[in-house]
This record gives sequence, structure tokens and C-alpha cells, in this order.
Amino acid sequence: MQRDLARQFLYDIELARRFEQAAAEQYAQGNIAGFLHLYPGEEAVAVGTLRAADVGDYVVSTYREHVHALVRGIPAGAVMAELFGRSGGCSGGYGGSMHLFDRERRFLGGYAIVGETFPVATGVAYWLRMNEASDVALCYFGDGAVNQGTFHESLNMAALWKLPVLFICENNHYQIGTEIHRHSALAEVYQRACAYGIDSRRVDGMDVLAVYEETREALHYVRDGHGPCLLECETYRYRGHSMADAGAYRSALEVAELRARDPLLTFTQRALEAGWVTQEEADEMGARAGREVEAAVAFAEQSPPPTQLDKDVYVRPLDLYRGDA
Amino acid sequence: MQRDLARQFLYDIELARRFEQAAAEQYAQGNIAGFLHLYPGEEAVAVGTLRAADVGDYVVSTYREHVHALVRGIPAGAVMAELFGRSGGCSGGYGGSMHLFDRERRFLGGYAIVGETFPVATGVAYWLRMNEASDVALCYFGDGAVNQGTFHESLNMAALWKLPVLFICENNHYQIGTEIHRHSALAEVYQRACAYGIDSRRVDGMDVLAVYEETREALHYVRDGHGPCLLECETYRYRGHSMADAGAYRSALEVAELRARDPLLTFTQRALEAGWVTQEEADEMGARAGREVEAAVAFAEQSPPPTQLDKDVYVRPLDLYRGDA
Amino acid sequence: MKRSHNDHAGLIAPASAAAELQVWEALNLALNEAMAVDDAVFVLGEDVGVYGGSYRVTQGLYARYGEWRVRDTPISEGSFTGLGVGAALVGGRPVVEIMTVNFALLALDAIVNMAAKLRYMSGGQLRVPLVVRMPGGVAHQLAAQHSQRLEHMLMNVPGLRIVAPGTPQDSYWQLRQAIRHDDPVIVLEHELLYFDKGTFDHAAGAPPLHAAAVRRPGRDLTLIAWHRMVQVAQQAAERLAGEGIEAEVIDLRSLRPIDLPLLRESLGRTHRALVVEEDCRFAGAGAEIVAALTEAAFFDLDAPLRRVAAADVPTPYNGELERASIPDVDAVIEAARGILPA
Amino acid sequence: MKRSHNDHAGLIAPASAAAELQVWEALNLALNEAMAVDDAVFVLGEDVGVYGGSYRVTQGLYARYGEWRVRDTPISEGSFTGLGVGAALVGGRPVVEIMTVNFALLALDAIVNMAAKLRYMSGGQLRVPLVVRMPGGVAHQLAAQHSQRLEHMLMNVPGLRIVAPGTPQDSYWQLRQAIRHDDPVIVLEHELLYFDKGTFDHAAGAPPLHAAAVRRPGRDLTLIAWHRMVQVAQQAAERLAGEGIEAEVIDLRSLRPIDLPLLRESLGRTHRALVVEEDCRFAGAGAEIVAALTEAAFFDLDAPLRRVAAADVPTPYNGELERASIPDVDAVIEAARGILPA
Ligand SMILES: Cc1ncc(C[n+]2csc(CCOP(=O)(O)OP(=O)(O)O)c2C)c(N)n1
Ligand SMILES: Cc1ncc(C[n+]2csc(CCOP(=O)(O)OP(=O)(O)O)c2C)c(N)n1
Ligand SMILES: [Mg+2]
Ligand SMILES: [Mg+2]
Repeated sequence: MQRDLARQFLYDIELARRFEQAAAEQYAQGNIAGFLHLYPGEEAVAVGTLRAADVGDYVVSTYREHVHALVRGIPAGAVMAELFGRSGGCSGGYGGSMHLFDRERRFLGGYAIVGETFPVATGVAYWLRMNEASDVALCYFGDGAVNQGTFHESLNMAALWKLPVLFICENNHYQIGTEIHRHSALAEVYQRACAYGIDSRRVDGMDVLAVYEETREALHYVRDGHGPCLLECETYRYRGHSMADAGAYRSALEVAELRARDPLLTFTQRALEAGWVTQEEADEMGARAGREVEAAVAFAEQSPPPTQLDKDVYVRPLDLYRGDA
Repeated sequence: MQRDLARQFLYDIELARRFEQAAAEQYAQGNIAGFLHLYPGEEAVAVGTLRAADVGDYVVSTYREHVHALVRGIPAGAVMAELFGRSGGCSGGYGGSMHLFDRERRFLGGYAIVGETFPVATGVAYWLRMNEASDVALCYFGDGAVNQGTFHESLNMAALWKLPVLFICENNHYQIGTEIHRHSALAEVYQRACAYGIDSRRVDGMDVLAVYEETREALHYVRDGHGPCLLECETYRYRGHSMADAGAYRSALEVAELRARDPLLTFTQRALEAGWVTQEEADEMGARAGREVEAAVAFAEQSPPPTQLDKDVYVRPLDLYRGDA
Repeated sequence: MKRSHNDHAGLIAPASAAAELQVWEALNLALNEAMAVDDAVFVLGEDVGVYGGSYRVTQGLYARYGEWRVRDTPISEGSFTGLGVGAALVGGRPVVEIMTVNFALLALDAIVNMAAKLRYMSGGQLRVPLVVRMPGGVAHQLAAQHSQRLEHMLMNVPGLRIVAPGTPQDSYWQLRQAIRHDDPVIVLEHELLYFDKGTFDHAAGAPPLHAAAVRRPGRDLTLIAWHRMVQVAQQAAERLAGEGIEAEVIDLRSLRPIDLPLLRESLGRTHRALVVEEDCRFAGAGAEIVAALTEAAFFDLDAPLRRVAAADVPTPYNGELERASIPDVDAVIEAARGILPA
Repeated sequence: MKRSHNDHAGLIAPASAAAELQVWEALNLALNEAMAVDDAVFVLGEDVGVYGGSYRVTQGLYARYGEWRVRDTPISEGSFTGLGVGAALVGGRPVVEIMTVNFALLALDAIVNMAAKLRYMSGGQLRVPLVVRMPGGVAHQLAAQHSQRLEHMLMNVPGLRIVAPGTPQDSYWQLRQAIRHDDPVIVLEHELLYFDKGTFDHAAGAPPLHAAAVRRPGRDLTLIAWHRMVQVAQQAAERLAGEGIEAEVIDLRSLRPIDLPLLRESLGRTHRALVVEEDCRFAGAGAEIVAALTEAAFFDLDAPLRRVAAADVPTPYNGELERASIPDVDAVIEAARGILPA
């Protein structure tokens, strides 16, 4: 493990944790509206997988994607401004929390309909393979998404045509209030790849190093032309499904147990022990992340709202009763 | 093997073969229109599975379902009249070849959109299980249908709730012109049940006895409350996909090879060898089946067409601009 | 998804006399009573059981009726709606909840190609007593994928019935009538109406499932609306009344069929009408209403029928733009002035 | 599904001068030329490759361009349409063939919730240059599940463009324009028109993608149609001409947007109009046309606008009933008499 990478991980997780905390506060203050799905507890997945990816790889994520956006390098201010619905947001204020995009950084959303990431990522991978590119499409999805028909249809096509896509399951064991053994006949998500002959692995999604290592291997495999791979990351969300859900269907015991394996705590510990950071450095990192989030909120606050209702509905503007403009 | 059952099988297959031959002729003569999907080559599947089922079991089939209807006991005349679009048809002339129904005989269609049989059969099974009935839903589908999202979604639910449904794949190796290894990453259909922990088996679908025996076992298992089972029957269609397709994408060699394993030929041979029938009896059976088909055509010819366009759109008639009648 | 999970209130108690209820409570009561009187009724959908429903509508039912009659499903809209069709064919009376209409796009084959057609295709042998409930409309900043209004997608489908209750009274009765009905009925709810309060009077009974209702009588023009736009129309009518203009407000309550006789009668008096609709203007539900009235009441009209509708754009996330994308009271009043005598 | 597989004719050769082509040939030519000039163009769908397409439209392309650009798919409409969306986002110009519109019910999430909204939701960063081709309409006794007309389902969706070519000339050009377009375009074809012959003249060029066309000028009333109903309207116009009534026939060619200026201009002359549509009457595509014209041209009208449309029933299998379920020449003439001066 390189020291620099470890410090990067640590900073990423600190930033993620604080960003989401700030988002929750801003929601409570009424600066953010709509559905807001937060990521605390799951940070090791986005950090570990995306730090293993190349800049040329494409990212296709769900509505729970703030942290993926941050790790991908979208400025925290642009993400926060999007949550605020402002023109400085990475989707110009038109998309909101569930629809973050950044074409330059190959960050392709932000999909709010469960199961949409499968065909989109498969399509990206089709194009990559057709053009013999060496990039990979990273496809994120939850445990609940596995039961959508598109999972099945897309995995079959990806395997059949050996497409360069890495399917990454963020298994937090819940589909809103429905626990995995109540929504899936086979609760071991990675085993469901058996139906397509897809290589699959399971990793402790609370351990950022493990996630990183497994992702690197999986990406090698995919980039070498073997076809898709499925990586299941077992993780947990501390909060409810969204700000509208208090998560009362879970026991306090269960939450406490998972919190004991908190990725921020455990990885900080590890980094300290390994000498990758000192306690002061770690503290300073947290403080720096805190300042970045504060700046992001400040940026969002001063960013003006978008003003044009019919902006970019079409590439070539269209009058419904006249045709093209 | 009981002698009576063997004779039943033989008669069923004779009837099926002749019925489909007559349907092709009537199509050529213009008495049948629309899409017409015939079954020659696959008879052992419908006969073997349905003869193993109870009268209380429900049947949910595809657009290639004439033979299922016949074996289920729908009079050949009612099936042929439906193909003719006549009021004496089992759907009153409103459904046609792809939409055969017989509520009394628990024959629930006849679905023309690939993949629809999965949720319908799963719903029937849900109702049966909810009411603790001992009947089973038989769900037919082709190899191509396996890649529809509903396969995945429905099998997951059926397994999760241990529903009494027997999934029967009529694997004729083609999705119209696309051979199975070009449409499925995993060409062993029965193995795809692994993703749901569903018990599955594969059987030679050209061998009516084998199909019958496997189905009996599978039905026992399902009826005993173990949940669903998937039975893959490997078979072949001699004709093109429908009357509009000459099937030229297959080699003559391939067709010849499969024809050598013809269920009518092989089972007749077997029955003669086992002494279940004599040659004269077999001939007489064929002749009787021929007469039954002739009578069916005669019945269809004289059956009047339906005359009311808006019959049974609703249970309680509705005027779109007034409300209920 | 507006429920707070700390709240473990159970089933809504049937009121003996007229009472104040919220829309979700009226729906809860309807489900509970329908399930109590008929064992064939069962509900299924995502989080309808243990969780009690995203908008609380199924709250308490799981505890009372158990998992077989209150079934939490995986995220498999296409198949669990189709499962409802299958169960309906053999005697069940399933009430499928699609968490929001946005996900109904995944269930359209089951609704359009199965539920709506099976009776006809079977020559009248089969019945499909299926209810599909789903909330839609533009709520508060849910963005484009979560703000669909799919009225128009289903209205053109023979075999379906579509109702759109907007008050507690209608929500209760139209849901009960839908469940009792032997045809498939789509019950469109509105995300912003669940927590609206209104009088519920069981004894008052119900108008026919598909009848429209005059919410406010008037002589000068007719405002035709449904769901939340009824409230917008009523507010506009009040403001217009301040100027001496009396607008009649009609709540359609049903979108397939539509109660054309009532609309004609109103137009026969007012000779002018606006459709106020939350769906996008181009080819929305309002188009049919305008077309039907043009065909049927042309010679009663003193001015062109007009639509006040949502802008033809995907719904933006930003709150101000979102509000600007759907009709408000000002837009109705402005359009009214455009068709009233000068 | 009308192809005979004995026929192994290859690609359609581009004609040097005006030639007679069938609609499927014009489409084949358009695909071939679009693929030849732009490597980003690729087609995918069930049996578009080895088999050559159910209606021959992709015939010969597989041999010329290979499996990556002519991709046979599994029966997974939802996902292969979504795959097209994904590929379009990163530079591809996919042409998805959905074997018939009936199966598009399974792909609506990809079309409505992805393709149509991604540009807007991303604040204009993304483009979705996707074409979805699909044949629909009532053909010959394909029964209820295979006779959908889904115009109305897609027309209300902001972000989409919808065209409906009915001639070889339009089929070629509108498909080429659609492929070149940076917005998602739905190309609705008609199952009964593929083998219709007509003049194709490459040199004649193309009108704008969304322009309507006057197929027959007239002064007494306007018949507005698209796809196969244009032919029905033209035959009706010829019969009416025998009685001295001159009907103008307009082929809409596009359903989102519609060419309202041309319709208004025509109505400004004729003052009377019928919409002739193959979809079911209630809330079909014609509703928008009637509504738009009522709003925009009310004071030009001498008679109510009317629709001649299909009956509001699922399509019956029986051939006579099927014919009775959609408009024919007699129905158009009868409706025309209803709005002409006595
Ligand atoms: C097709 C569809 N159905 C339902 C929903 C509502 N919904 C939003 S998130 C969610 C649960 C998804 O669970 P999972 O895939 O495990 O992801 P997680 O939220 O746990 O990260 C549901 C049901 C939706 N957005 N899309
Ligand atoms: C959803 C859907 N897509 C496409 C079709 C067109 N289609 C009809 S049958 C068929 C092939 C089905 O193959 P399979 O499931 O193997 O059944 P088989 O016809 O071989 O018995 C196709 C693509 C359809 N009817 N429904
Ligand atoms: Mg989850
Ligand atoms: Mg097959």
C-alpha cells in the first residue's frame, strides 16, 4: 500500500462523510429539497472502486451518488450547488441530487429509476468494445436493483458479447424498508452472476483497501477482454433510505454492530498503525475536508438559480406547433 | 408404463401432428390469417408435461400453443374454429391462433408477447398458495423468452415465496432466426435457475416418456410445497418460426438430424416394441386422429363469424363519453 | 416517501359520523374495509407491508392481514403487476400499488397488453378484477424522472377504466368501487394530496365511479380539472368572483370514461371553457377533453376551448422553475380573460 | 415477419435517377448510406443481422458491416433500447429496431425516462442521438396484442421527436434525417406499408424532418392523416371529387411536433376538417390535432372538427371485425358529409 494512496483514501472518506452531513443540514434548513439519499457507512465502496479506476473509465451511478461524484473529481461546490438547484451545479440545477452529471469527467449520472444503470453502462461498454477502446464502464447498483428485469437482460448481453463493464453492487442489505432476504430468493448477490457465466466476487464493503484491491483485479480482468465482472460490496447505510425515512425497521443493535466497522474509523486506525499518517495529519485532513465542504456550501449559496425553463430540452430547439426553430 | 397411457400419448402426438398439418394447409388456403406458429417436432413436450398434470392445474402458454390446448382437452373443432376466427372458436373468434383460452379447462392462454407467461403463471400460483390449494400453475416458454426481464423477476418471486409453479422451457434452440448460443450467454437454460436457488432439470424433449416422468417428479416436488421447479425440455421445431418464415437460417443437415429423433416415429417404435400397440392399432389411431382433424376443419368451416365488434371489452359496458351503461 | 417511521399509528378507524380525514387515511380505510369483507382482496407492492407504504396508505394492514394478503415485493414492477393479472384471472382481487407512476413505465405491458385485453381476447371468458393504484404528478422538486403524469398514456387503452380521486370522500369511495369492480381499474392518486384534509361521510354514499362533480357552480365559464388542479381552478374561480365573473369548477374524477354529459350541460350554460391540467400540454389528457367538446358542443361555444397546461419540458429540479412548469392560479386567470367577452 | 427467407437479395442499390422503390427498400438504402458515411452508426434489434430483419429492412447490412455494427439481440427490449441510450451518450449513433411497437411497451422506461430526459437533466451536457425504429398499426389479423398504435403514448413526452413516414421518399429521407439528428427520434413505420411501391428520387431532396405535406390540394375540406390513413383519405377524396367536392389531403409526416402552420393555412381556405386516424378515438393522436386547431383556428371553422378513428376496442382477430374496427373510405365520406354544407 502506497502512503499517498492511503492518505487519498482517508481524505476521500473524510470529505464524503462531512459532505453528506452538510447535505443533511442544508436539507433540514430547506436549501435542498426533493429526495435526498445519503451515503454514510458506504464510503469505502465509492472510494475503493473509483480510486482503482482510470480517468478514461466511465461511471454510471444511481440516485445515491454524491460521493461517487466527489471521488470522481467533481468539485464539491458543483455537487452541493446541484443539490441546491443552482446554475453552478454540475447539472446546472436541472437535475438535483439524483441526477449528477459531468461529461468531461465521464460521470454519466445519476439515475433515479432503479435498474437503469444496467443498460446504460452496458451501452457505454458496447460502444467501447465496438471501438476497441481499453476503457471500462463502471456500473453501480443496490441490492434491491438486482431484482429489476434490466439486471438480467443487461448482464446476459454484457456476458454474451464480452463487454467491458464492471458491475458493482452496493449491497447495503435493504431495499428501502425491505431487507434482502425478503426481496431476494438468493441473498448472495454475487452468486446471481452464475446465470450468465459472469465472473463474480464478494468483498467487505466496509474495508476500503479490500474494495480497492478487488476492484483493481476485476478491472484488469475486464480490461484484458475477458468480458464483464460483478463485484459485490457488502456494506451498510447508517441513515434511513432517504431524508424522508427514519429507518425504524432496523434494530439499534444492528446499526450499532455495523457502525463498529465504520470505514472512517477502521481505516483511520489502520493508517495510523501502518504509519501512513500521524494523528495530527489525520486531524488536519479532517479539518481540510471540513473547510472544503464549508466552501462548497458557500459556493452553492451564492450560485444563482437557473432561469430558463425550456433550456436544452432539445439540441435543436423545437416548437411543438411549428417544427424546428 | 401403463398401456393405456402409452396409447394416449400416441394418439395425442398423432392428433397434434395432423392438426398442425391441417392448420398449415388452411393457412395456405386463406382460411387462417395472422401469425401462425406450428409445433411439429415439439409434440413430446406438450403431451408429456400435460398428461402428467392434474385437471386442477392451470396452464399458461405462449403463441405456439395449439397442441397444449388439444392435449388439455379443448375440442379440436374449437381450436380450429379459433384459428379460422369463428364464433365456435375457444375464444369466440376474438383471439386467434396466439390467444386460445378455455376457462373451464383452466387453460389461461395464449400470450403473444414473449415473456408474459412468467408473471401470469406466478400470479396464478400466488393465488393458489395464498389459498393453500394443491394445484400447480404450468408455465410454458421458449428459449428466447429466458432473456426477457420477466423471467428473472418472476422466478425470483416464485422462489422467494415458494409458489407452486412449474416453469417449462420448450428449448427449440431458436429465437426466430437467432440460435441459442447467439442470444444467451449461458446456453444451458436449466442452469439459469441457479440464480434463484430453484430446483431445475433438463430432459430430452423428443422423448415423451422421459418428459412425462420428469414432469411427474417435478410436479410432486412442487405440489409438496417445496416451491417452484424449472424443467428444460430440449426439442426442435421442423418448420420455420411461423408461416412467414421458411427457416432458411438452419442447415438441412441439422434439420435431418433432429427429424431422425422425431417423437412420433420414435415413440411409435417404442410402443410397438413394448407391445403397447400393434401396428394395426397404431395405424387405426392415426386414421382416427385424421378423422378428428377433418371434423375439426368441417366444424370450423361451418361456424359463423362473430358479429359484435365491442363484445366483452368490459364486464359492465362502458360508454367512453357517458360512463357505465 | 413522506412517512416518518417513528409513527406507528395503526389502521384508521371508520368514523361513525362525518369526520375530517386526510386522503391517505381515506384510502387506508377503504383498503381495510374491502379486505375485511372480501378474502379475495389482497395488496402487493414495494414496502406496502412491514413499512406500511411510502405514503402510509397501507399502514397497519400487514399486522392485521398478514404477509399473504399484504405482500412486500422486490423491485420488479413489470412482473408483480403481471402477477396481479394472473391472480385476478383465477379469483383474486389484487390491489397492486406501484410506488409512483414513474415506475409504471416498467409495468405497461402488464397493464396494456394483458390486463386491458384478456377479457376481449378470450371472447369474454375471463375477468380481470385488478386495481392498480399509483401516485403521480409534480410534487416538490423530485426532478424529471420522478414527476411524470401518465394519464395520457393509459387513456387511449380500451379495456381500462381510469379514475383520479382528489378528495378523501372520493378517494375512499372510488377505491372501494374500483376494488368491487370486475374490470381492471387504474386509480391515479396525487403525491401532493395525500395529506390534504377533507370531510369524509360514509353515510353520504358515492356517486357513480365515473361521474364528474361540480365543485363550484358558475354561469360565465367552465373550468375543467382533476386532482390537484381542481384546487388551482377553485382558487382562480374565487379570485374571478371578486371581479364579478362566476366560474363553474368541474372535478372530472374519471379520465376513462369522461363524463361528457355533465361537461356539455355546463357548457350549454357557460359557453366557454378551459381545461386546467397538470400534464404537459401537447397531447396530454386535456387534448381529448377539448376534442370531445369541440365535436359534441361546437355550436354552444362562444369562444375557443383552451388548455392551461404544464410546459412541454421535462420537470426541472430547481424549485422556481418547477413551479413555473405547471399551471398556477395566475395562469388560469390570464387564460380565462383570453376567452371571456372583453 | 413477412419475409420469405429463400430470398437472399442483398442491399438495395442506390438509384442514379428517380426509381420505383418499396418502403422497406428505401429504409434499407437509408441505413446503408448512413452507415457508409458514419462509422458511429450501428443498428441493433432482434433478428436484424443474420436474418435480415422481420420486414427485410436491414437485409444485407450484416454481411457488409459485421456483427458489431449490425447486432442481433436477445429478446430484451427494455435493456437493448437502454443500451442504445448508453452508447448514444458516448458518441454512438445507434439505430434500435424494436421488432414491432407492441414490444415497445417493454422499452418505455428507456425511451421516456432516459432518452427523452437525459439532455435536460444534465443541464445540456449530454446528447442522445438515438433512433428507435418500429412498425405498428393494424395489419392483417394479428389480434389485440400485436395491433397497437402507440403514437399517443409517446407524443406527450418532452424531449422526443416522432416522425411517421408513409412513402418511400419520406421513409428514406426521414430516416436519414433522424440518424443525423442529435436528439432522440422515434421513427414510426407501418406494417402494411413496407411493400408499397412509390417513386424515390434522391436528387429531389427532402423537406424539413417535421414538415407536413399536401398530398392533394382541395378547397372544400381538409383531411388530415398519416401513415396508411393517408391512402384512405386520398381514396375518399377521389370519390368525393366525383361529387364535385374537393378535399385537401394532408400527410402529417410528423407527430411531435406537428406542422400546425400548414394545417391552419389549409383550414383558412377550407374552413372544415377531419382527422383520419388509425388509433383508437378516445385520447388518440387525433385529439391533439383537434385541440390544437380548435385553439388556434376556431374562428376559421365553419363546422366542428371531427375525428374518423378506430373503434375503442382491442383489435379483434376475426378479419371482418378487424376491418370494421378501423376507418375505411366509407367512414371518411360519411363523416365528411356530416361537416359539409347540406
Ligand atoms: C423502478 C423503481 N421502482 C421503485 C423505485 C423507488 N425506490 C427508490 S430507491 C428504492 C430502493 C432501492 O434499493 P437498492 O437498490 O438496494 O439501493 P439503495 O437505495 O439501498 O442504495 C426504491 C424501491 C424506483 N426509484 N424505481
Ligand atoms: C416482447 C416480444 N419481443 C419480440 C417478439 C417477436 N417474437 C415472437 S416469437 C419470438 C421468438 C421467441 O423465441 P422462443 O422464446 O425461443 O420461442 P419459440 O418461438 O422458439 O417457441 C419473437 C422474437 C414478441 N412476440 N414479443
Ligand atoms: Mg440497498
Ligand atoms: Mg425457441
